[in-house]
Amino acid sequence: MNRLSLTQAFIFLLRRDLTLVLRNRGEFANPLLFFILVITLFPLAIGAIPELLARIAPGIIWVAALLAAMLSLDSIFRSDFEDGSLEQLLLSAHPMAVLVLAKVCAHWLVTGLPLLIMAPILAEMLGMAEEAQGILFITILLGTPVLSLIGSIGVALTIGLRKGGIILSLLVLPLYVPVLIFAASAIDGASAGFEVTKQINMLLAFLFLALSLSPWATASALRMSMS
Amino acid sequence: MFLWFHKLGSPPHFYRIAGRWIPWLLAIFAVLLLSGLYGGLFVAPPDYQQGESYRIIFIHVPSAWMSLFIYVVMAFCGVVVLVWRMKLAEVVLISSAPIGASFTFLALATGSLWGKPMWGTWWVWDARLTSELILLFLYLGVIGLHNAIDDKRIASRAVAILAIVGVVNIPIIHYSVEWWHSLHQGPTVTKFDKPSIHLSMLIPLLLMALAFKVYYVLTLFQSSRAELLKRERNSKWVEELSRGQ
Amino acid sequence: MMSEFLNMGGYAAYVWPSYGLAAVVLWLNWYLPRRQHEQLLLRLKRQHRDTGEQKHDPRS
Amino acid sequence: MSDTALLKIHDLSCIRDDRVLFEHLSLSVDGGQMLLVEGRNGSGKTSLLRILTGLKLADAGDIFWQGQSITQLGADYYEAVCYVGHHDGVKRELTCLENLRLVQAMGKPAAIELDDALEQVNLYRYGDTPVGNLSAGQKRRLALARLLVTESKLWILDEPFTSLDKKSMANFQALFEQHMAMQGLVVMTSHHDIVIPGPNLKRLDLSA
Repeated sequence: MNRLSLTQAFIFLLRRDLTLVLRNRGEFANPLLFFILVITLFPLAIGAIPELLARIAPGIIWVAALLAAMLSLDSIFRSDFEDGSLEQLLLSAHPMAVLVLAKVCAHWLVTGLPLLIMAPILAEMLGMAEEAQGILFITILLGTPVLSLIGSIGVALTIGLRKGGIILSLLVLPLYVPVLIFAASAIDGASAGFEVTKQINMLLAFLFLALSLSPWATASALRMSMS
Repeated sequence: MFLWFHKLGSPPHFYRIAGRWIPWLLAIFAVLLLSGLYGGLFVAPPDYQQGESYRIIFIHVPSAWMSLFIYVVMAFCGVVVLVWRMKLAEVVLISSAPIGASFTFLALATGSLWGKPMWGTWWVWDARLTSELILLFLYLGVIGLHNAIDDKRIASRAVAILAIVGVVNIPIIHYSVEWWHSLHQGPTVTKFDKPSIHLSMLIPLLLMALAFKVYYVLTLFQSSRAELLKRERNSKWVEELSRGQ
Repeated sequence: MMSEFLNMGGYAAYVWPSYGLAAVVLWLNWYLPRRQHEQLLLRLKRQHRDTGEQKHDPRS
Repeated sequence: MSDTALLKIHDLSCIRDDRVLFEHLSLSVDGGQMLLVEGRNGSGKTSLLRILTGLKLADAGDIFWQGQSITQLGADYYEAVCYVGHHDGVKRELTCLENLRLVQAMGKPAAIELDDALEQVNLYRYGDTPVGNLSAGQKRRLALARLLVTESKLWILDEPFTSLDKKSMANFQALFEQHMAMQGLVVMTSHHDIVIPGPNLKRLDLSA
């Protein structure tokens, strides 16, 4: 019998990761709770003046989403690294970049998607303008996969370190700046009624760039960390 | 050409060559620096708008150029490390990081010192300064990652990947920050680009830029020799070297 | 003339710290690796001079 | 030795924090042979095996599989190799069957029913129990079941017999002999002495 086709292996690994998350359910709620918690801090800190909150809502939501995504990055490879199945994946008959893409997709479904569902509710809480909430949804939809893809490179580089967490944020946050800039300004522009297709196109460009380049970087970083 | 590239790659050979070059580079650097400073501080007339404070440009602009140049050199070394696994490229890559970080810090500090008299605040969210700040984080990421990994051969390969990912992101970050800056245009148009440059200002600027480049090669040779010795301390050529001292 | 030059048209408080800081940063970048290099050479000399007893000190 | 040997190690050396584990190591292993790597702890046995799998990069020298360097072969080489290291490489939350299905999905599946494979390592009764509830010996047997469910010519095993009882050890040793009889290769380390008859056993002592 010959080996599975690439897409079969991709789907198989994706399904395996999702079943793994379902088996220990608690784990994937953390990024979501962190997201909500950080956002509730801002009104407490800045005061509940509706205009002010609505004005800074895009920035707060996106910074909180970015931090929540970054905190959850570690779970992409951590459990596989500890029980040795990451080694077996590196030695599989399929190109590692595709397997990495499967794992990152699983991570996005588990962390990016809940943010996507939660964001409009929180936007409502912060009194964000109606028309901006549609754009908010699109920016989170396009932006969070990029966060997971770029983040996976950072995780792969720091997987072998004892205290990798701090270094991970130092490596990854500067690379998140372009996504943050265009996402937050898209929502800001939309709430002021401007045309925001330029920002959305930029986010799409980042997504395709990350989709095509980061799996290879992550794969070689993993191979290097495990050597 | 490949033979030269390969020969230079052998550590003892580079160690000797670099050692011989350092005094000459020091001399060239001194000449360039002095002439640049003389040109910049004495010859160049004060700017009609900013008066004497613009003379900070002779440190700020060359440092900013160097901070970008060194990161690109690091990314190039990164490719050489990953493709040919050349030990020398690993050493050059990691020895360049602190130098690049220092130039970035210098560009930021002199930028803020230059901005203070003009806008009354130490920090202004200008496009170039913000990009420079993010570049500093990229450098600190490289240095942080290298220190965090014990096995230096693996560390340099990790840093090589990070440098390449970083260099791909630099134009993207720069473009995004420029675009962001044009979006949130402050009330006063922060015209931070160089004042109207004419020859008597341009020559010292180029001299300083050249001086910084020679300085980079000079310090790179110095710290590469130290790093090479540290990495090869158990090899035969280091033994003969230290015994023959 | 000297004091006027030092005054830098009233901006002395900004121009000279810039040049001073540049000097310090550039000097440090040159001096620190040099010192590290010399210390390592000293240590290697001692390590390789008495090759009599245990040759490789793994935790060197 | 015919230089068309399947696995050829050429002038290999490996250094770990300034200590030279081994250098100028050259040997070759042909189909139907086993290479037993011996040596005291820390003498580089695991490093050598990880270099053979391609996970770890040697400091010098390289490895040839069927005449081609494994760095060029990449995934094709990995398809021919089955590696069982210190870690069992099985997911605690998944059941035995799910784990084996994953192993087959990632490698070149062998024409064998998963239940039969479990039967051979007598884990049939635990087919649907999550691996988390198994004992160390049972987990090890599941890890070794990887050899049955994939079609691989070169088996690289790091201390395969850890936490296995006498009977299982004999079982697996018979399996290795059967693999060698079909011109497969086995490279392994083990503290327990291996009694393999005749010329097919090559020994390599790293602490010599």
